[in-house]
Amino acid sequence: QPAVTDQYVALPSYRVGPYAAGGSGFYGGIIDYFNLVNLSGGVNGVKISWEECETEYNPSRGVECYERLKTKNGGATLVEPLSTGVAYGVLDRLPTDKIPMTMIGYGRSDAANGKVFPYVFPLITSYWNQAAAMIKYLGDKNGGMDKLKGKKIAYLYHDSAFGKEPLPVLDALSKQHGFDLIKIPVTPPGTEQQSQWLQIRQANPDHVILWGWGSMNAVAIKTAQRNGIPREKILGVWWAGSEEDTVPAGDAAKGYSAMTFNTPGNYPVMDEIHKKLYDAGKGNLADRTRIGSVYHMRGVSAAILWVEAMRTAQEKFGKGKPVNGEQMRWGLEHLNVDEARQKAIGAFGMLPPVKTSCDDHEGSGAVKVQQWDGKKWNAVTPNWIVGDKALTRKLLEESSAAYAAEKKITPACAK
Amino acid sequence: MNVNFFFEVLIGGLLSGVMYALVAIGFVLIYKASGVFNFAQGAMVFFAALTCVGIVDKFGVPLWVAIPLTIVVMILLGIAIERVVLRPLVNQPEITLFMATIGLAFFIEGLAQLMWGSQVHKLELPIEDVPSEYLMNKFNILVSQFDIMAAAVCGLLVTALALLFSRTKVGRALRAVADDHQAALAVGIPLQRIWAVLWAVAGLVALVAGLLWGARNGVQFALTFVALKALPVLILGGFTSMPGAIVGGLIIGASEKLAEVYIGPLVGGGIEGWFPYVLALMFLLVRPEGLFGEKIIRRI
Amino acid sequence: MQMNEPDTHFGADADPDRRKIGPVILDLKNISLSFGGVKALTDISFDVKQHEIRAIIGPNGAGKSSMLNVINGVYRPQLGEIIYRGEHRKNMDCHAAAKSGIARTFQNIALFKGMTVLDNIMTGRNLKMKSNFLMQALYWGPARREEIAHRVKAEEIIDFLEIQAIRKTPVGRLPYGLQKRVELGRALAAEPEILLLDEPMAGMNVEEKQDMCRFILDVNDQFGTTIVLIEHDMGVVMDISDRVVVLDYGKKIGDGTPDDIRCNQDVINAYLGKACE
Amino acid sequence: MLYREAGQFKTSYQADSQIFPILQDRIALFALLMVAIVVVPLFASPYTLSAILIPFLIFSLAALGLNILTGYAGQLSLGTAAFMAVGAFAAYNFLARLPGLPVLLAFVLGGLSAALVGIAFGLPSLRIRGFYLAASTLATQFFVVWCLTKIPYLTNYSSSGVITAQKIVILGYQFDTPDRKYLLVLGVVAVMALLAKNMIRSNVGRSWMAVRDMDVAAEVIGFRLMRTKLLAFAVSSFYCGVAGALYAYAYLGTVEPEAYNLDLSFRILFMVIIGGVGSVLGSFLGAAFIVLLPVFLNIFAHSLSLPTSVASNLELMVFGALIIFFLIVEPHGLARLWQIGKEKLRLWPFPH
Amino acid sequence: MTTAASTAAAPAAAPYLSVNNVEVIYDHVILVLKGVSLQVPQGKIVALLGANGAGKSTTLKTISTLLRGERGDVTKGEVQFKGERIDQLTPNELVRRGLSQVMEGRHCFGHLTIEENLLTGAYTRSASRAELKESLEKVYHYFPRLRERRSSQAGYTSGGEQQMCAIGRALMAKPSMILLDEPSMGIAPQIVDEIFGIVKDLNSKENVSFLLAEQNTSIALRYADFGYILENGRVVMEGAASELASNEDVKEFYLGVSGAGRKSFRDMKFYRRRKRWLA
Ligand SMILES: Nc1ncnc2c1ncn2[C@@H]1O[C@H](COP(=O)(O)OP(=O)(O)OP(=O)(O)O)[C@@H](O)[C@H]1O
Ligand SMILES: Nc1ncnc2c1ncn2[C@@H]1O[C@H](COP(=O)(O)OP(=O)(O)OP(=O)(O)O)[C@@H](O)[C@H]1O
Ligand SMILES: [Mg+2]
Ligand SMILES: [Mg+2]
Repeated sequence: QPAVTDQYVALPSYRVGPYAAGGSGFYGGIIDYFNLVNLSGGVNGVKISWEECETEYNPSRGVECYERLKTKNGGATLVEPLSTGVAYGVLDRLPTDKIPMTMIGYGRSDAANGKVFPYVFPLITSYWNQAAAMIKYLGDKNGGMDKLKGKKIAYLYHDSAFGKEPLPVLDALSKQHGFDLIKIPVTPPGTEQQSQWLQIRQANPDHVILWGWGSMNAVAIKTAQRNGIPREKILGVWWAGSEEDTVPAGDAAKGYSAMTFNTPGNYPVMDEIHKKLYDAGKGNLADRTRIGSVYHMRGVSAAILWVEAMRTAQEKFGKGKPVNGEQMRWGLEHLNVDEARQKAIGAFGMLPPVKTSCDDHEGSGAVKVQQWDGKKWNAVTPNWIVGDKALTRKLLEESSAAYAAEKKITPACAK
Repeated sequence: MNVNFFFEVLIGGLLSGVMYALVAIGFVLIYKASGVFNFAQGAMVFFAALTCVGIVDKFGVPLWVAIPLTIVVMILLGIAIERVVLRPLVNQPEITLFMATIGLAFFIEGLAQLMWGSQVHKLELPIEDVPSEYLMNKFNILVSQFDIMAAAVCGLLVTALALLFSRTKVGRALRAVADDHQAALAVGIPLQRIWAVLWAVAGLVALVAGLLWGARNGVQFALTFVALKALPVLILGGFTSMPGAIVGGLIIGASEKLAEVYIGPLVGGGIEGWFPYVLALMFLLVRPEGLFGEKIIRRI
Repeated sequence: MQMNEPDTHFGADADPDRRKIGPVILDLKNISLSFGGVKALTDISFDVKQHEIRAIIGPNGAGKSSMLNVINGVYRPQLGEIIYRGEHRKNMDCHAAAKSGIARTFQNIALFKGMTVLDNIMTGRNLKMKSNFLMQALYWGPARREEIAHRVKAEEIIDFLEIQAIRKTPVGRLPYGLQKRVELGRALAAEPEILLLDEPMAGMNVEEKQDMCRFILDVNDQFGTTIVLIEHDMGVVMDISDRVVVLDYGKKIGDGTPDDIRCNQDVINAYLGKACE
Repeated sequence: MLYREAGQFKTSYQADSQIFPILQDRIALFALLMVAIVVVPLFASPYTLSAILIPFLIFSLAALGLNILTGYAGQLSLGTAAFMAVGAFAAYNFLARLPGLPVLLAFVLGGLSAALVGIAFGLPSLRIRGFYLAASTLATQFFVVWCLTKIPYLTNYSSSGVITAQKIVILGYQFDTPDRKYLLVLGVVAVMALLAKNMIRSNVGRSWMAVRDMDVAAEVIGFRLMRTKLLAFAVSSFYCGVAGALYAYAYLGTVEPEAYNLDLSFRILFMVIIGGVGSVLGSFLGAAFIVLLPVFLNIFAHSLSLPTSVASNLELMVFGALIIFFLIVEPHGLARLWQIGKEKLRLWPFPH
Repeated sequence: MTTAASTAAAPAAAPYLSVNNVEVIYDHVILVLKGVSLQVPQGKIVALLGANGAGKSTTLKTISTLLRGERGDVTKGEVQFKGERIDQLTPNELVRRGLSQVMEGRHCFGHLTIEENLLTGAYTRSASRAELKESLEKVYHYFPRLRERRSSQAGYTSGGEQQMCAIGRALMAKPSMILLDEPSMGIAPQIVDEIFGIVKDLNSKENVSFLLAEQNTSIALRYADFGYILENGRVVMEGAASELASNEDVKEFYLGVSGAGRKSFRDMKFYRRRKRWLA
């Protein structure tokens, strides 16, 4: 067998179907950053290679893609499906295959517990921390958490595992802070939401949390406008906070805000991608206007963390040669992308500082709020917001313990 | 219970129903004229809308130039579908044709995204989707002016197509085709030509639906899903009736909204996904061919 | 496949004396049936005796097929009464009729187009099958024995009707005439007491009609099966039937032996067209 | 090697009503089974086993279930995935709540639960026909998935409604590696396919086909429409339910109700149509086609080194075009093509 | 379009319709026609006879190009109508050129009323309302039963009524050549006579040519000028109708009369083994 010279990453991606817009931006960002790293010689001289496989966001095709990609090029050392269904489908296979998977901003929140899920990395932030941060933000906006008492918050959600994931956190916080949580589900794909928004109008809440995905978001914003609900009241989840969600809503989206774990803006690394790749015709996105869009930047951020993990792992296991899956896992578990490191990469402030450990595969939990001005997203919170982490930690312990019991796993840190 | 709110829900529902009907009309058109249950109608709606905004975005022409261009594209598409898909499948069982249209749906979806990319677009029609001031002030009822226009367009389309079917020789021929392809050919009905025209017309109906839905929800892949909303409308109204599409739309729209608002909270909400189907099913149990559908002849 | 003599398997012990016309087995009284405004049958009464061949004739749209449909429960008459084997019924229900030994063929062939000839004939035996679907799924023991036993019966019918060569052909592909024959086979498979035949010889040439007549007569002879027959070929009707009912516009205009009918002026006017020689 | 049946005389009807009356076919089938049981687990890569063969077998089973309903009994259904979901979630619940329950029994119970649901949703078929029925089966699809997301009991109160399939242990033997899972699935599928074939060649099967081809005539002959149709729904749902359980247990592992969405229903329907409506073999061929085609297209598109989004869209178009192409070439599906091939082979070297 | 009634002047050379050595395969494997050739001269009635499954319907469908919809392929041979090849044309074009077919098994449009069925028959004609009315009247005159049932859906009419409807529908196109597939099937005897009367009528008055596949051999040969006998996908005998009618074999197998005159159906004691012209 020829010696492996590349650092090979498996990308079960999706570029067709209902979620194609998000998929193409995200994977485009990843590939752009990889290309950029390779242009400058790779990670300590190790080139990154990758292979894509179309999953159509479909679990069974995703699993097939994973199985196909994982053995290529001497074995995949990292995988990122950007789909909850696919991620669940491969979750059980990871420890046997010894391939770490990141779930950047989606999937099971309790997977941040590295003792139970050694190969799963919900990097940067999870749904639970996001939900907690949202409430924190709303509290701050009202002038303190105590001001939330008696307020009404409508929770409009994608009626699926994704939309139900934050409910334990929201329920706990509503009890704790005394606000009313009005839960309104939207049946996927959510192309019609008239009745939901009428209900919201009827309830007249102080805030609306929009926990949507895909086409549901634009429809929500449009329907809000049609029903005369100020967009300023609406706060979206980060899967409802991209250009793909606001552009189709047109003017209706002006004033709408959403969570994000990237600060919108310009960064040296993005400039480089622009210059070195797109100007040379090597960019991955077909449409140049999408460079630096939310999904694109999210992809770049994911790739940055991976490359940092490679670097970290190489430092331990030997510079200048690719690491295997187990070593990559170690790298991901010992990430420390602090501000200094971000500056060096040219992405200072683009994402929150990330520091992982065996206990905390998430590494941050910090988010920002951004607002759409009709043309682009602008950050409205200067600092990263972190919600009630004690609460989410408690939930995390409980839930992962239950999983461990069900699966007969003895929680322990991997060596 | 707040009466005003009730009426808002009701009216909102009725108008949503009209939007469903708009898509359902395309189905009825094809079904009534060829016995084909055209699953690609949703894809055609998407294709039409995306082509239209794609032309606007790519070539920077105004909408009123893009629309005629799209019409040409839709006509060509209709002709191509007849030529490539339907002609070789004449006289095949309904289910075969149905499956072919599913294949067609995939093809069209792929084609649309290949031509215009997978990103989402906005589509601004001259009429804005905001509550009508007049109705707000006069009756204190919230109705989007956009919806009112959509309703008018839909009414117009249905009337025109219903007249086509009931008053013309072509209409009669189309119904004959739906009954028996072979016999229709034998009496000299130019099946091929008629189908090409018909699919072109269905393409235009899809364009209208696509523009209205696109302006409402943005032009994106999810437009293909509106077909799912149109199905209960279709079975309730009857596959073969134009007016049925409208009446079915109104019933489905209104009742699904009322159910979501008044029953939904009791059972955890999100019942809009299945409620219309169950409702339509109830109607079907009483009238197995929908409210206005042609009676299915079962005889030996 | 060996060539068998025409009537080996299928009841070789033909006994000419068995063909005795018995008592009335089916009595129809004052049947009226209408569809919306269309009166298909108006106040029709006639009877069918055991073992006889009873023909129903009449112009197109007279109500002949509707009459058969009433007898085996496809249509429910608005008025009237059916007495079958001494039991009074307002109307039949399909399943009960089949169960009590009424089988039939249809004017517009109603075979199961996607199935083979053999399977079609086997469906005729369904009422005689006892094993449940679980046993059939296992295809073991009694279920298997039963299946084979019925298969033997079906093969006898296939031999009898001389359709061995096509037993594995899907019926949809057969020419019209053969389909008619298969349909007769399916009805025979039920070993019926009364066989209702709706234009069994349409679309056949003389030779084939002769075959068909032979089959019908044999069935009637050997098993004493009562036969109710609709046919437009007067040669056939006059030759093989014992008694004939004539319908016209849903009304009965004649009833009697072929010879009576041939010379009945009403019947000549309405249907036959030419006077008896 | 000649494919001839000349010289093979049947001396009994029993021999003639065998599943494979021709000797060569029996040999081929036996060889195939041997390969599947012995050779494949030895030589196939884990990828082939766990990403191709396992889903292929599971989908074949589901397609077989749908084929019983749609192909044999003539009731077009778009709610297959819902029955699969019922099977999976029921099996999960039985296992979670009755510790010590044998896994295979749990699958059977899952299948039975699906059968019950199938009967309930099959009731309208007594009145509604054709596409009206097909469209109404979507009610099943949406309603079942809705129930699974809404009723926490069904997901054992998992907060996000996701279930994690328990380990498969049969008589103390763990089925955790791809080859073991493969053998388990193969066993289940082979047995169920045999049962299906038996049903189809006996009276139940004929009753289904009769109802499919002409329900009025079937009634006149003495079949009970209600019993026949509901039995078809029950058996079909049972098959789908077991397939759904296998899908969760032997393939995906962790599943959300959304995994059993309309998309899946359609994929199963494709398998049936492409493979051959009303053919057991067709269910397998169709499943193979639908599982393998995207893989081939994907690999092929990659070898052309097109930009990925172009490749993905082309893939979709080719998929659609191929469906149409197959329907045009042979509306009765791959199974029929296979049969025509065999018939030609039988006549070979003569053209007719 | 009424052509001159004088048929005598027409040149006997070029046949109006000719089928040359046609071979047809169903479903890629079932060979049904094995080289069938036949001619229909202008203004003549030609009968196509043969047992069940001989391939009569298939021949007619080949001519009217309706075979494609039934997965049949013409693998050899050609069909000419009025001197032009027609095997690649659409059925619609054929009807336009004056060739109509009455299909076997009725094939009425079940959801259309009888009258609508008839009107669709005139689809290819650009006739005025009055002309249509006149044609309708003509059909109703031929088949009074249809007039009574004019407004019921064809799917609910009796078998014979549907058959009349199918024939009437073909007449509505005013064709110059009609392919009739078993027109007498399921029709009461006096109407059968009537139908053949109509055939003769159209033939002599309007010079319409006919190719008719018919099982009722005696009546077919009585009205036809010429006949072909098909067995197993081959033409085994052809000749003037009168010639055929007096042929011993034809008499025995198609007319049911043997030496001693017509035999009663009841007296057929043995199943008859069909004599084949070809082994
Ligand atoms: N669609 C089809 N597929 C396969 N075989 C067919 C098909 N249609 C007809 N055949 C076969 O072709 C042969 C000729 O059939 P055709 O219908 O032409 O006979 P026919 O002479 O009209 O007989 P009939 O007098 O019974 O109508 C038959 O053996 C029949 O089985
Ligand atoms: N289901 C029905 N609905 C409406 N009308 C019907 C129905 N069935 C039969 N009819 C009408 O009743 C009359 C009698 O029909 P039937 O089929 O019994 O005639 P028939 O004597 O069998 O004629 P044929 O010899 O033409 O077959 C016809 O005029 C027919 O149109
Ligand atoms: Mg009749
Ligand atoms: Mg024929």
